[in-house]
Amino acid sequence: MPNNRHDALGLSDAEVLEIYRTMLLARKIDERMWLLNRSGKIPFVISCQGQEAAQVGASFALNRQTDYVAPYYRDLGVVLAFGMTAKDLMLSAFAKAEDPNSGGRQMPGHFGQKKNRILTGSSPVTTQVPHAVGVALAGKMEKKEFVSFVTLGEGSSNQGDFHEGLNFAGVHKLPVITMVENNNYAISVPFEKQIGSENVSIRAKSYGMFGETIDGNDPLAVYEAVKQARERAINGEGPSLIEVITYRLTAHSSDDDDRTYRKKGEVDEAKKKDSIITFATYLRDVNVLTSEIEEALNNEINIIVNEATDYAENAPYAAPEDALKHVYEM
Amino acid sequence: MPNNRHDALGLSDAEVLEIYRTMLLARKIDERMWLLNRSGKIPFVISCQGQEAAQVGASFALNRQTDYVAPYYRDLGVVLAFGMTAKDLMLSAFAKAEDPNSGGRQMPGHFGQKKNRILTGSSPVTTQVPHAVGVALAGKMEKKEFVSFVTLGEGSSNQGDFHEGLNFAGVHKLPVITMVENNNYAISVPFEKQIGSENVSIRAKSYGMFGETIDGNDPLAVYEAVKQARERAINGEGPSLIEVITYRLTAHSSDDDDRTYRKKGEVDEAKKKDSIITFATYLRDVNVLTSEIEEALNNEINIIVNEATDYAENAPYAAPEDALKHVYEM
Amino acid sequence: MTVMSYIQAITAALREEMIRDEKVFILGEDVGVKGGVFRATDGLYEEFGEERVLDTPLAESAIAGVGIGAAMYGLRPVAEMQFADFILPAVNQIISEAAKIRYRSNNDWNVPITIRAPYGGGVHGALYHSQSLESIFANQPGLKIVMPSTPYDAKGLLKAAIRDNDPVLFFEHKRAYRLLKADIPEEDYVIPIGKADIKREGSDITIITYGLCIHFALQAAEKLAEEGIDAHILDLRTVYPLDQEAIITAAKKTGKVLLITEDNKEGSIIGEVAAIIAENCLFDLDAPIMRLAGPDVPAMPYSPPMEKYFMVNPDKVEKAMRELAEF
Amino acid sequence: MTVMSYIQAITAALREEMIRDEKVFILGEDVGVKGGVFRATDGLYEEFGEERVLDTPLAESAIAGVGIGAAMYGLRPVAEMQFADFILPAVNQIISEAAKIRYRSNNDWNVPITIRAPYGGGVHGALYHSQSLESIFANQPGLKIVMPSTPYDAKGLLKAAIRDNDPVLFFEHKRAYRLLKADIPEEDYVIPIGKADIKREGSDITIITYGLCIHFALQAAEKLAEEGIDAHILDLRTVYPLDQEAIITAAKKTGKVLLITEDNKEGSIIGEVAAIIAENCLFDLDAPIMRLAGPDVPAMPYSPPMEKYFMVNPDKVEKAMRELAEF
Ligand SMILES: Cc1ncc(C[n+]2csc(CCOP(=O)(O)OP(=O)(O)O)c2C)c(N)n1
Ligand SMILES: Cc1ncc(C[n+]2csc(CCOP(=O)(O)OP(=O)(O)O)c2C)c(N)n1
Ligand SMILES: [Mg+2]
Ligand SMILES: [Mg+2]
Repeated sequence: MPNNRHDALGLSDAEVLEIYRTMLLARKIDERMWLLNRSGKIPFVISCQGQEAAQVGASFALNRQTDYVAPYYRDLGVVLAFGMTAKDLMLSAFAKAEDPNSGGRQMPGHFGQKKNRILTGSSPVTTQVPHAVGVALAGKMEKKEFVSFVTLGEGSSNQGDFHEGLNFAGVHKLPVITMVENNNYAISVPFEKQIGSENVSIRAKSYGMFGETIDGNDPLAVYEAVKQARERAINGEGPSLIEVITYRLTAHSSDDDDRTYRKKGEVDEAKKKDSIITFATYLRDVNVLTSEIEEALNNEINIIVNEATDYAENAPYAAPEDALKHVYEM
Repeated sequence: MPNNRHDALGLSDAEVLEIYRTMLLARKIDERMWLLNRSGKIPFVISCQGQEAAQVGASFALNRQTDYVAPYYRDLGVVLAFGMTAKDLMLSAFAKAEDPNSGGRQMPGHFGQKKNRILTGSSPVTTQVPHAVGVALAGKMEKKEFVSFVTLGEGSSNQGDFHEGLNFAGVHKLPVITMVENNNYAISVPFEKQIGSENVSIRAKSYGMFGETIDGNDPLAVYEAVKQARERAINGEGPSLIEVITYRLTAHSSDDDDRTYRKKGEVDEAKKKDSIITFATYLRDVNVLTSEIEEALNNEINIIVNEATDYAENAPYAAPEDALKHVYEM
Repeated sequence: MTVMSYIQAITAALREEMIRDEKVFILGEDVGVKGGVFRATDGLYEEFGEERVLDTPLAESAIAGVGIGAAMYGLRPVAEMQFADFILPAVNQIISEAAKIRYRSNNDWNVPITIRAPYGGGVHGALYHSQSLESIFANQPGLKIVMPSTPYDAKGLLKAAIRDNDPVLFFEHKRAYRLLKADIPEEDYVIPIGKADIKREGSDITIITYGLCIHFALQAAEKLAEEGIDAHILDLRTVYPLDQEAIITAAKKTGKVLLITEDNKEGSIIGEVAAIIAENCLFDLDAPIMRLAGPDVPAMPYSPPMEKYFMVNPDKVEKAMRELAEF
Repeated sequence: MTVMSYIQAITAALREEMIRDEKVFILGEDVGVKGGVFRATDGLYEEFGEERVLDTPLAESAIAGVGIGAAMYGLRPVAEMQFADFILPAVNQIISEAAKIRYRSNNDWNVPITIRAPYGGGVHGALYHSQSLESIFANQPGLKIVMPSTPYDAKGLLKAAIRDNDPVLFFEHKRAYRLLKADIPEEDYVIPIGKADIKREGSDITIITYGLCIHFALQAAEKLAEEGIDAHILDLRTVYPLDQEAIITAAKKTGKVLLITEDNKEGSIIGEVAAIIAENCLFDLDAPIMRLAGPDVPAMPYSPPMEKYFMVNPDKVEKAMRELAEF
C-alpha cells in the first residue's frame, strides 16, 4: 500500500483532487494559449508549464478568502486558486474589454483582480516584492489576520527590490511569504551565471528570516512548507523565503527560441518529473484519482477551456478612445 | 612581556608606527575640521572619528601602488593611506579650486583622485559598490594583478546596489573586497531597526563569497582579515565581505544633533575603546611608541594640519564661471 | 491666524491629517525618533507612536514600494525621501508602479501615496543636496507633482495631496523651510492640486515660475514697480500636469512672458510651459518667450562663488524682467 | 555597399568597434549565448568569447554600475538594457553617477560607456515594452541621448557613441529593427553626435521629429508633395543636448513648424524644441507651433484598437501636416 502523504498533512481526498484539478486546468489553459498563439490568434503567451505544482500547492496552504497575493507572470496556478476563472484568463489573452486584469491593456500574465486580493502586476520584475511587504505592513498595523504571498523567478531575486523589500520585512517581522520559483533559467541565463550563492533560500539569512528549498514538483511538499510559513507569519514570527525547485518546460515565452541555449535532452529529462504526471500517479496510487474521475475531470476542463476560448474570442475589444480612461480618479 | 601581535602578521615596527601615524593624522585633520566648522569657516564636516583603525588597517593590507579604492564619505583614513595629503583634504573642506577631489565642487568627504586610484564618489550611498565591481571586472579581463576595495556604512548595505553589485562579483568571482564599517547607526537609526540579519557579514552567503565580522577598533585584526581577503582575490578565489565593528564618535555630520537619539553614556562607553587610545597603548606596551616618538609625531602632525589649514584657507576659489567647465570632454 | 514657517506648515498639515484619518501614516529615513533631518516630522513620533511614524531602513526603493503596497491595501502613506536627490533609486517604483497602477488595472487598484522630498539649491548642498528633480517625473501621466512656494500653499496643498486618491510627488524647497513665514488660518483648508495661482496682478509683463523663484520674482517686481513696470506673476504650484488654461490666460494678459526655474534650462518644466504658449497663443505675444534658468551643468557646485553663479536670484530675475519689459 | 536592416547595422557597428578596439566589450541580459532577445549581439559571443560578451545577472542597476566602474578604469563598455522600459532601476546609476562623474571630479575621471536600449511602440508590447523614455534623461547635463532613425545613422552614430569619452544613451526603435533596410557603405564611418540632419528639403512646412516618426513624416510628405505641399523634415538624431542651431534654421526656413514624437505629449522632448523656437525665432513664425504626440496616458495599451489609437502613424502625421500647411 503506497504511503498516503496528504492525510498526514490534514488534506482531504477532495482537497488533493482540487489541487490536481487546478494544476491541470492551469496546464490546459496554458497549452491552449500556445495553440492560439501559433495559429496567429493571440500575439503572446508566457507559460506556467512545469511550475503548476508549486503554484497550486502553495496557494492551497494560504487562506484563499483573506490572504493577499502578488503573483508573477507565470502564476496561472496561483490566480486560478485565488478565484480567477479560465474565462477571465482567456479574455486577457485576447486583450478584450472584459478582462478583469486590465481591460485588455496589459499583456497576458500581468495579473490583478482586487475582488480576489490579487495585486496588479507589471513587467519590470521584482517590483511586486515591496508591494507585498507593504500589504503585510498594513495588515500588521491594522491588526488583521492575513498574510501576503509574493512570487518571483530566481533570476529576479537579483534585483535590488528583492533585497530592499525582504530586509524591510525582516526588520519589522512582517507576515509576508516570498516564494522564489527557481526554474534554473532567466530566459537564456542559467542559474550558475545568475546567482552567486549555492541556492536562493540561503538569502533568507540576509534578512533574519526563515528560508528553505523545496521540491517544486511536489505540491504536497510545497503545501507543507507554505502552511508552516503561514503559521509562523500569523504567530508573529515573521516572514519566510521559500525556494521551490522547478523547471520551465516551455521556451521563456512565445517570442523565445530556447534551442539556442539549452539542450533538448535536458528538457526531456525534466518532463519525466512533470508534476502533472507525477502527482496524478500519486493520486492513482492512493486511490484518489480513479479512471472515472480522471475522465470526468478531463472532459470538464476541456469544456471549460473551450467555452472560455470561444467566449473570449468573440468578446468585444475596448473602444479605441477608452485608452484615455483611468489615468487619474474621475 | 606583552604579546607582539604585529610581528606575527609580518608587519615591521616602522609599518605599525606608520599605521598609527596615519590614524592619528586622520583624527587630527577631522578634529580641526570641526573647529573650523564651529567657528564658521567651513560649512560642513562629516567625520571618520571612531573608524580610523579599520580604515587604516585595511588600507595597509592592500597594495597601495596598484589597488583601486572606492571609499565612502568617512574614509579619511583610507584616502590618506592611498596618498591624499592633509593639504588636499583641507582644500576640499574649504572648497578651493586646487582641491584634487573636485575642485571645490563637492562637499568634503566626496573623495576622488585618479592618480592615486581613488574612484570619485557621490552622495547617494552605495553606488560605489557596482563601480568597484566594474573595476575588478576590468582588472580580471585585462589579467592585471590588483584588487578593488570598496567601503560603506551598515545602513547603506540595505540599498539595492549592494545586493546587485555583490551578486555580480560573486557570480564572476571578481577580485573585490567590500568592507562595511558598521558603526551601529545610520544617522539616527540603530542597527536593529535597519538590518534584518544578526550581522552584515552573513550577507556574504547570498553571493557565495567569504564573509567575516572583525573588531574594527583593532587595526591589526582588520589588517589580517583584509590581507587574507586580498590573497584570496589575487588567487582567483573571488570576493570577500568584511564587516568591521566600529562606533561613530561624533554626530552624523556637522548638521546633526545626536543627543536626540543616543545617550551620552553610550558614546562615553565607546570612547573607552577608541582605537587612537587603545592602539597607542598597544604600541607603547610593545615598545614601539616611545614618548619621544610620540611627541615628535604629535608635533609633526600639528605642523602638517596647521600648514594645510593655512594654505587651504588662503587658496583661491575657482572662478564663478568655472562652474560651466567639464560637463563633457572638450 | 498663526504665524508659521514653511516647514511648520508642513508639520501642521501632516499632524492634522493624521488626526483626521487614521489611515494616514509616515515612513522614511530618520522621520521617527529624530523627527526628520529637517525636523519636518518633529513631534509626530511622540504623538502618534512608532507604528504611524516609521523609521525605515536606508532604502528608497523600499520606502516607495512598501508605501505603494500599503496604499494599494487602502492606507494613505506619506513617504519622505530625505533629499529629493535621493529619490532616484526609487524611480522604477514611482514611474513603473505608482504612476501606472490605476491605468494598467483598468481602474481596479489605485495608489493614494504622497511622496515628500526637500529639493532646491542655495544651501551649500553641492551637487547632490541641491537639485530640482521634477522634470524627471514630469512626463509620467498618472503622477501629479506639487511644488508649493509659500507656507500657506504648502499646508493646503499637502493636505490635498494626502487626501488625493492618486500618487502625488510633493517637493518642498529646503531654503524656504525656515526663510519663509506667513499667517496661516486656524481652520482646515485644502488647495486644489492642478491649479496655478496668481501671486501678483500686473499688466506689463508676465512671469511664470514656481517654488522659491516666486519670491525672487516678487522682490524684483516691487523694485520694478517703482520704475513703472507692472509684473503679473503666475505660480504654477502643480508642475505636472500643468494648468494650461491659467498659463494661456497669463501669457495673453501681457503678451510678454518670462519663464523661470532654478533647474538646468534644457528639458526643464518651463520648456513645456513655453510649448503650451507657443501652441495656443503665439499671436498674442509681443516678445519672444524668455527663459531664465540654471546653466546646463550637472548640478550646482559647493564652492560659494560657483554656487552663486549657478543659482537664480532676485538680481538675475530683475535683470531679465527689465530686459523683457524693454523689448 | 551592403543592404542592411537597422538591427544588422547595430550588430555590424558593435562588431567593427570590438575589432578596432579591444577595450570595447558588451554586457547585458541574454546578450551572450542567446545573442540578445532581439539578436542585436548575434554572433558576437562566438566571435569574441564570453569575456567580451558578458551575460549578466538580471539586475539593471548593476549592469549600469559595473559598466560605469569598468569605464572609469578605462574600458569601453556597451551595456544593453533588454527593453528601454527596464532602464528605470538603473536611473540612479545613470543620472547620479555616469552623468556627473566628469563634472564632479573636475575632469579627473570620465565614463566612456554606451547604454543601448530598444524602445518604442506599435509592436503589441503593451505598457512596459513600448515606451519612449528619453525625456526622463533629457534634463541631465553630462549625458548624451542618441535616437537614430535609419540603418545608416544607427551604424554611424553607434560607432560615435562607443568612441565618445562621455556616457551616451542609445535608444533603438524596436519596430525599426527589421522594418527598415538600407544601403550601408563598406568602409568605416562615424556620424557626429549632437548634430541634427535634414531628411528632406522642403519649403512650405517644417517637420521636426526623430526615430520612427521620421518615416511617418517622409511617407506623408510624399503624399502631400502630390498636392503641392513641400515639407522640410529635420531629424533630431541626438535628442539631448539638442542641436539648437539646426532647429532654429529649420523653423525659420518655412515659418510653420510641426513637432512630432511618439512619446506622451506633456513633458516630452518636443516641448523643449518648441521652447527653443519660441525663444529664438518667434517673429519668423507664420503659425502656432504645432505638436503631434501620444495622448497623456501612462503608456500604450496592449489591445490592438487602443494601441493604434495611441500610436502616431502616417495618417495622423499627414492630417497634421495638411492642417499646418493650410493655416
Ligand atoms: C527589470 C526587468 N529587466 C528585464 C526584464 C526582461 N525579462 C523578463 S522575464 C526575464 C527573466 C526572468 O527570469 P526569472 O526571474 O528566473 O523568471 P522565469 O522567467 O525564469 O520564471 C527577463 C530578463 C524585465 N521584465 N524586467
Ligand atoms: C540614497 C541615499 N539616501 C539617503 C541618504 C542620506 N544619508 C546620508 S548618510 C546616511 C546614513 C548612512 O548610514 P550608514 O550607511 O550606516 O553610514 P554611516 O554614516 O553610519 O557611516 C543617510 C541616510 C544618502 N546619502 N543617499
Ligand atoms: Mg527562472
Ligand atoms: Mg552606520
